[in-house]
Amino acid sequence: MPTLEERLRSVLPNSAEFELLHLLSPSKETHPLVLQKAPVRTDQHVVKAQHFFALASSRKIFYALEIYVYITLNLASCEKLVFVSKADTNGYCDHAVSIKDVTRALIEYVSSISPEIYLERVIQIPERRKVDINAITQRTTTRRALRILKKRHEKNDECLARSPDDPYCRIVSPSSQWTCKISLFTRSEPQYLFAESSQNTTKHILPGNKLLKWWLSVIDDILVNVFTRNTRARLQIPGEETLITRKHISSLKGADWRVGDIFDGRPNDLAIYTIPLFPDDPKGRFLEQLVDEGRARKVSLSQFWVELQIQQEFRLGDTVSVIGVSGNIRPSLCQSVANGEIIRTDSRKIFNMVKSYITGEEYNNEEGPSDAYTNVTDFLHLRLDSSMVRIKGTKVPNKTSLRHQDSQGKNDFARTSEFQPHTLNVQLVRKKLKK
Amino acid sequence: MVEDRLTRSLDALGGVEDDIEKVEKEVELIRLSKLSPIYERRSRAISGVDGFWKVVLSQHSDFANYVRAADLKYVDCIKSIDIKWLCLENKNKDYRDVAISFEFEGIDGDFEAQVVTKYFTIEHDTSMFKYRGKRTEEDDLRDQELGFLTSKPCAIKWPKSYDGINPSLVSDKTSAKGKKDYRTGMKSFFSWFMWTGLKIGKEFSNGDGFANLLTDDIFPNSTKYYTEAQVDLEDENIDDEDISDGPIEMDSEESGSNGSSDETGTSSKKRKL
Amino acid sequence: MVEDRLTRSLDALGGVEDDIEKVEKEVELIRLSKLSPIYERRSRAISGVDGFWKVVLSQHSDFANYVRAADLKYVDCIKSIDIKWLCLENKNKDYRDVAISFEFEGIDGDFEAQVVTKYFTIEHDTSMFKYRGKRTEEDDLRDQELGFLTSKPCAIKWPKSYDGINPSLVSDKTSAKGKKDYRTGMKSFFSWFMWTGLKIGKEFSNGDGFANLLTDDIFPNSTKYYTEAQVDLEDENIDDEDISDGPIEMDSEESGSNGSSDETGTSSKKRKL
Repeated sequence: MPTLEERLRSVLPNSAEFELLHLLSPSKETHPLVLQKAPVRTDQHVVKAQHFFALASSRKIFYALEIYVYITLNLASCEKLVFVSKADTNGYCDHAVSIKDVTRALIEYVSSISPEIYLERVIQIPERRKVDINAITQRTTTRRALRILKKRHEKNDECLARSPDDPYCRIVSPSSQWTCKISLFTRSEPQYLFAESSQNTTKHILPGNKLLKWWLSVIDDILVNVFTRNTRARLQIPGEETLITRKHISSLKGADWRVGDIFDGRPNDLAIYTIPLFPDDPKGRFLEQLVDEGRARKVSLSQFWVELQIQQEFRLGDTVSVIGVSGNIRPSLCQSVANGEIIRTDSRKIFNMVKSYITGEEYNNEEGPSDAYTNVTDFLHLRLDSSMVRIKGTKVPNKTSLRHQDSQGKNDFARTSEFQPHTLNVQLVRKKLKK
Repeated sequence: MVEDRLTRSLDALGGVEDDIEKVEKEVELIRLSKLSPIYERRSRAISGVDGFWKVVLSQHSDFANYVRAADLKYVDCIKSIDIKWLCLENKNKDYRDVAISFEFEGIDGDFEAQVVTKYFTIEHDTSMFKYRGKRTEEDDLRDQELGFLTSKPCAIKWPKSYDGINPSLVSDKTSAKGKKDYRTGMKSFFSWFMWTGLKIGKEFSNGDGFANLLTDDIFPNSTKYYTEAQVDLEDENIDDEDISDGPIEMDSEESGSNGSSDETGTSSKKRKL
Repeated sequence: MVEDRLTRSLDALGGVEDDIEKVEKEVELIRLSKLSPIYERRSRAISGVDGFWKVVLSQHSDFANYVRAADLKYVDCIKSIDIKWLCLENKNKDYRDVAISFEFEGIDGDFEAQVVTKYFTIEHDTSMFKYRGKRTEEDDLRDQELGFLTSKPCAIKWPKSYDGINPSLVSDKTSAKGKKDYRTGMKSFFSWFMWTGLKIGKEFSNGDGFANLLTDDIFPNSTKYYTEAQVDLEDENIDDEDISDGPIEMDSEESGSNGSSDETGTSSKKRKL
């Protein structure tokens, strides 16, 4: 099984040096992805974690990818859903990197990780966990927390030592059989993870239809490379004629590409019980709107797709789409994770702190990517005793791309790589100077 | 001996927290007693500004989250809002205990003019809860220490147009329609007047949040909200959404070599986590 | 006549606002004078808790926004932080005038142990600005009325490891490297000590925001942040991402006959529109 480093090495240009940040958030139990009609059964667990990747070259961060993984465990089944949330480049890379190959390699890697990895240490939902009144939580008052700390100290516990009952629980996967889904939403935006990077003239932003094509090609490769043959692949373009949607998938390599979605609903089913809710996702926002308008119990799945297109946040005329894959990873490709290829933070707070050194920077000039790099490196070193992984590319460019590069120069990178898959990230909003 | 030092220090920190809380309460009392006559003066001034509360309430971005859109018709009838802090008359009361009064104008044939006062009291006894919803033991510990807001139900005459959803008029609560009407009524602003804080999940939801919004924000800052509502909305950042798609600021350094070498960037923004 | 009434009322509202501001200032003064001795007691208690400020500062999510990650090494050297409100000794001072002191432990061969105090003063005279950046006339009017924070540069001994970016040691500010080093140094926590507030875009940026963060949040709430940093277990909703991602709450009416008829949904939060 290729390690993460090997996977990337093979898609990065020969002898060029890169550094990779791979953060994994703690897992936490969450609500089912799709609203349940009946109360949730107690034997069902849904666990969520976030991967965050960033790639740097010449001490500048130039690429980032945010992926959520959801593990849904029922008594006899286990499903892993990979939600590709945001990917972005900022144009500050001196090498001709195929962002498409990098993105494909990273999603293949995440898709093939065994679900167990996410289940070892899970933060339970509050209503499910046993309340340990000697544990300090976010609901604990300052004074009570001081008393708890004192008690621990007097019992000779280390202040930070966990109480005997580790508040994190371990959820054991019921079987080695698991299904894998990939879901993403494509929409062109000037910037997703790199604020103000659209001001970098070497960053080229793909229009919606090209972006869709770009993603279809990425997902199609993944389908062929790591999934079994009977895996379903679906494309839905809200508001678009089936015939035109079909054109987009007609020449793909995957065996089972069709127009539709992977959410297993019939056209007349209520959308609210069929469409999953992802973070910061236009589909979810529209569902919430339906609830607010009191129409949640009226809008069917087919109507949902039609209305979604009319939503204000969908720019008129620009293609947006929902791509889904549902099937099995080839058993020989399922893997654990190698030592050192993941920085797993103990808390989501630290995860967010590291991530925000990248997503909170401004990328209208070179200082942004360079400060982001320096801050991440220093933080990893000072606080987490770790560092980014160094990767030396091994991919020898073929003639076509060489020629391409000759004619386009540096811009080749931008032209082939800039894309924006998903929705505006609210975390890009900076604090304005308060006076 | 090192251990003793830490124990003593943590104890001392706890004591300091107690004292800080005591001071904050004392000071709040002073503050409220000084502000109270000024607020009365303000009420008289407000009565000379037609539609003052209508402007304030319809422009406040949070207020709308607590009521149904249909309620806005009756929110517009609010002629005055007044808040009395009960600790000013009885030092034993918690400084968060308040009486909130609304004066409504009527709408002919639909809604009766009335003045309604709702009383709020901080309690610490968590055995008072009649329905606990998803409350945990930890919530209890927290509320026992910090206190939680409760209120007496208070009589308000509902608009006639609400007869179909007025919870006291929905007789059939078992049919689907009856349930739905009942629940719709429970979400109305008028149901807030019945809120007790002791029936989690079974009454107007987040009634304490609504009371706090009025007490801590809308009432003290009403003049500010009134004037803000008059500002030409075009050139203002109304809310976060607008900030995110506001004009992008360029670092002046980029625009040329004329920038001096000690330029450190004009960005006044810092990262947000 | 109606106009007269409105004019008079608006005038009165203006007067009320002035009086409220006066009261708030008075009360703040009382508050600070009562808290000041308690804070001194707290400082002594804190000195018995090893690594108190390191824990507080490294867990505070906003603090990191103001400094470079590399600075954390020296932030960890902070042994105590103390804030004095200058109005307590001189009633003529603005209640926002403060002196912020840091006590640093040293790092052998790199960083000298030292105690540094930086003074902050509210000014109203906008002609003091040496570089105005993008300040508008409107900013001036606002600052003239409300005042703006300024500070005297204060001497701090930089770590040796920072020699390359220490602005006072970067002699060549015209080369690309010199410029870059200078600008990097300007973003360091240590450059904040040089901040004046009068050279927009030419010094440590948002230095007033950093001072306010320390004065209004980190210092008064340090014990709370200390205990929060010891949380064993993170809950839901630690950040915005989770809120946008929360479960949709629908009325449970459909889910069945087992719900009692007066159920109004368990959602305690309102959705933001």
